[in-house]
Amino acid sequence: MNVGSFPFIIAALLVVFGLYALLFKRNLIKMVIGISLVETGVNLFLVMVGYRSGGAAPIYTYANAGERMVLPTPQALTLTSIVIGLATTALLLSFAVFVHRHYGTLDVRKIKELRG
Amino acid sequence: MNQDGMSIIVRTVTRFVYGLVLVFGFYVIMHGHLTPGGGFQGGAVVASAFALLLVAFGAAGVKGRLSKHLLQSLEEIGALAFLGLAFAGIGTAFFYNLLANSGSLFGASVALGPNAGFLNTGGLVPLMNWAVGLKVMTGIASIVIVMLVGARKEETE
Amino acid sequence: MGGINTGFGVWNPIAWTLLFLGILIIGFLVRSRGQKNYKRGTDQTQSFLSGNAEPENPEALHVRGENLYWGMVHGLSAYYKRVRAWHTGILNDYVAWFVGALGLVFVILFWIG
Amino acid sequence: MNALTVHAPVLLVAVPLLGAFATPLIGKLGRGPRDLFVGLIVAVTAALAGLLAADFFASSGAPQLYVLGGKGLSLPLPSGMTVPIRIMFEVDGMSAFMTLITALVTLTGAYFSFSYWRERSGGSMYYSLLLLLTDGIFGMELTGDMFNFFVFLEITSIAACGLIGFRVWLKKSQEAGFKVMTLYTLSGLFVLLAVALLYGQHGGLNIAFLAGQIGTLGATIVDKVALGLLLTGLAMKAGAVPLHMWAPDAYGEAPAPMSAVLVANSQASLYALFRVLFTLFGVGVALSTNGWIIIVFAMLTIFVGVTMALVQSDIKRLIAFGAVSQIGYMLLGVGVGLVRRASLLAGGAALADKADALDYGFVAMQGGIFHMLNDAACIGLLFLTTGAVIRASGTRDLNKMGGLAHRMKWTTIFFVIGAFALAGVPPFNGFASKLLIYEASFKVSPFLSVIAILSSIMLLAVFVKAFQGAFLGPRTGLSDAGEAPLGMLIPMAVLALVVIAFGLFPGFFVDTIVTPAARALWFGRDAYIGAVLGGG
Repeated sequence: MNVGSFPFIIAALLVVFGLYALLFKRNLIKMVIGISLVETGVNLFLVMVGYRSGGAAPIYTYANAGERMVLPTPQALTLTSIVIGLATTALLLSFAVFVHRHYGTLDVRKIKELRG
Repeated sequence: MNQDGMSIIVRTVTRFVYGLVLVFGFYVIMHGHLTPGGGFQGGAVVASAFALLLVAFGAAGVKGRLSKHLLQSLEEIGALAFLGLAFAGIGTAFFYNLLANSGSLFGASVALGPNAGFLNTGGLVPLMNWAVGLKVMTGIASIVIVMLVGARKEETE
Repeated sequence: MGGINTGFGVWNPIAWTLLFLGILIIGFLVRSRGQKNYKRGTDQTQSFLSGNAEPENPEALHVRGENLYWGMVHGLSAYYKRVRAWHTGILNDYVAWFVGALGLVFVILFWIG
Repeated sequence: MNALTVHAPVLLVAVPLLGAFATPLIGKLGRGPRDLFVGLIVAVTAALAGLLAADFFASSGAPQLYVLGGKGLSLPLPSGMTVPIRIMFEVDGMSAFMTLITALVTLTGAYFSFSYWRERSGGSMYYSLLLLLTDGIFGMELTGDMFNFFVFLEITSIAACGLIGFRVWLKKSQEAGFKVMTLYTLSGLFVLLAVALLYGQHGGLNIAFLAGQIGTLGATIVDKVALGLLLTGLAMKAGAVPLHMWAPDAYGEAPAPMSAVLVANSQASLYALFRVLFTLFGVGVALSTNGWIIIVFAMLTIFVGVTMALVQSDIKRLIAFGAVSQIGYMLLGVGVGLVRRASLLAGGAALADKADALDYGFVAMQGGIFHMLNDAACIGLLFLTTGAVIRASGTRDLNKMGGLAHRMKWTTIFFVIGAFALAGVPPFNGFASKLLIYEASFKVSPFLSVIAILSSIMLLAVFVKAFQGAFLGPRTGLSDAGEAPLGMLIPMAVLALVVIAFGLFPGFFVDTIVTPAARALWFGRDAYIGAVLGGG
C-alpha cells in the first residue's frame, strides 16, 4: 500500500497539536497529554523513516522468500522511545497528583511560587 | 470506583479473564525473540492483569495479596538479572551473547531463510526477555498501586 | 612552574601569591608604625553609627542580606522590572521561550548562515 | 593495556547501574550496610573514571572504542558497503575529561549525603536515583551513538527529576519537579526528532559515521533542521538563557548535595552540544553562524544569570542563578573558539591571520573547557556549604539568617574559598580559566570581554551578599547551631583542596588534561571519525 507522505503530515500535526496544548492549556493533565502528543508524533515520524511501501513486517519467520521488508531499526528505536515515554508520563502524572495535593489546583497559572 | 471494587458482573468476568491475560502475557515474553513483543510488552500485559484486579476488587480487596515491598524487590531482582546476563559475556564484550549457537540452553543455531521459528534459539536474548518481563510487570504494578493508594489518601484527607 | 600562557601574556599564580604576601608584609610594617596612644574601654573604641546610640539588641546591628545593594537594584529598576517579569513561574511561558528560541535559531541558520 | 582499562568505559556505566538496582535491596538490611554499599559503588566508579582518564591522557590520545555485544563494529552488507551498526562507546580527550568532572562531583556529593541525611529520611530511593543519574551522565559523555545518547539523556532527566521531587511533602519541590520534567522531556523529544531526521537522511546512528557523511556530502536542509533542533534542545538542557527558566528551580529545590550533581548533568549536555558543533557538524555548515549563536546565548546567560542572582533572597536560589551564569562562560569560550575556527578554515585569509586565529581560538577553547572543571569544583563546594548552612539554621531565607560564622568556622572558610574562586578572584582557579576566556574573546570583540568581566565582578557582589546575610553579624539564636559534622566537612575540604590546587598550579592541569580535551574538539574530528570508519 502506498501511503505517500500522509503519515509525515500526521506526525507534524501531532507535534503541533502537542505544542499547542503545552502553550495554551492551563490544566497540568492536559499539558501531560500535550507532551504525550509530541512524543507520539516523533515516534510516528521515527517509524515512517524506516517504512518502505509494500514492505512486510520485519519478522524473518513469517516473511516469504524474496519479499522486501521494512527497516527494523527505527521500530526498535520507537519501542525504546515508547518505554521511556511511559516512564516520563508516569513521573509527570505523579508530580501532578502531588502538586494538586499541595496547591489544591491543577491550574498552571496558579502554581507559580517559584518565580522572579 | 469505591473501596470495595466494582459490581459482581465485573468481578466474575475478571476472575475468568485474569488467567487468560496472564497466560497471554507470559506467552508474549517467552516468544519475544521470535515474534513481535518481548519482555516489556509481555510484562505490560501481565501488569494490566494486576491493574484489572485492582480495578475490579478495589484496593481493599487486593491489599495483603499484592505486597508493594515484594513487588519492588522482584523489580530490583529482575533488573539485576538483566545486568548480570549482560555481564556474562564480559570476557569478549559487555552484552556479548555467550549462549547463541553454543548448543546449550537456547543455543540451537538459527536456520537460514524463512522458517517457522524455534524456541530454543537466541542465546541470552530469551533470558533477558524474562528478566525485563519480571522487572516491567512488577514495576508497572507497583506504579499502579502507588498511584491508586496516593489518590485514595487524597480523597480521605 | 605552574604558569599558563594566555596569548597576550602569562599568568603565574605562585609569583602572584608571593607578591601579594610581600605587599601584605609591607602593609603590616606600615601599620605597626602607627599611633598606639588611644585608650581602650573609652568612647575612642566605640563604633560610630552616624552619631546614633548603639542599639541594645545585637540583632538590630546586623545588616540583613536583603539590604545589601538595594541602591544598585533601585538604580537598575527599569531593567529588573522587565527581567524579573520574564521569570513568571508559569510553565506555558517557559515552553513559549523554548519554541521562540527554536524559531529564532532556525531563522538564523537558514536566512543568515 | 590490561582488561580493566579496556572495559573501563562500559564499567563506568554498568557499575552505577548495578548499584542503582541493588541499593533498594541492600537498603532492606538497614542504613549502615546501604551507606557502605553506596560508598563502595561511588568509590569504584570514581576510581574507574580516574583509571580511564589516566590511561587515556598518558597515551597518544587516539580515540578508544568499546563495542557493546560483539567483536567487530561493522556489518558488511551484501553490496560490500560497511556500516557501523553496533552501539559503541567512543572515548576521546573531551569524554575522558568530562568523566573526571562527573566523578569528582558525584564522589563528594554522595559522601556528603551520608551525613546530610543522618537525622532525616534519606531513603534508599535517594541513593538509587543518585546512582542512576551518575550512570546517565557517564553514558552521555562516553557514548558514540546518537540514539544511545538520547536514551542516556532521558535517564538523566528522569533520575534528576526524581531527585528534585522525591521529598513529596515539600510544596515547592513538587512544583519544580513538574516544571523541570516537562521542559526536560520536551527538549529530549526534540533531540529525538533530530536523531530521527539524521537517521532518515544518512541511514546510520553512529556519531562518527554521521559526521563522516555530513563532512563528505555537505549538510542538506534536513541536516540543518537537525542541527537547529539539537542546538536548541541541548542549550535548554544545559540551561542557557533564555531557556534557563527551569535551572534555578531545579538547583534550588533539589537536596543540596544533588544540586552539584545536577550542574554536572547540565555540563554533560554542554559537552554534547560541543560534540555536535565540533565533531558532528564540524565541517559542511557555516561555523561562524553557529559560533555567534553560541556567543549570543553565552552573553545573555552570563549577564541575566548574574543580575538575577543579585536580587534573590533565598540562598540556594541565589547560588543557583550564579551557577546558571557560569554556564555562560563555558559557552563563551567555546563559541569564540568556533568563530575563530571558522576564520581559520575560511579560504583566502592571510597566513598571519590564520596563526592568530589558531592561537586565540585554541586559548578560548582551553579557557572554556578548563572553566567546566573549575565550575564543577567551585559550585559543588558552594552547594555543599549551602547544604550545611541550611541544615544548621533550618531556613533558606537570607533575611532570617545571620551570625553563622561564630560557630561554623570551617564552613565559613570553605564558602569564602568557593565564592572567591567562582567569582574569579586571583589566585584561585576561576581566575585562571576566566583570564583565558577574557583575553581570547577580547580578540573577537572587546564588548564580549567587558560584559564578561563586569558580570564576574557582580558575581562577587552576589556572594558578598550571601556571605554577609548568612555568616556575618552578631551571634543570634539561629547561629547557635553547631559546626557541620565531620562527614560533611571532609567532602567540602576535598573540593576546597581541589580548588586551591587548580588555582595554584593551573599550568600543570591545563597541560595534562585540558589541552588534550581541547585538542580532541579542535583537531580531533578526523581521528574521531577515522577510529570508527577506518583510515581518516
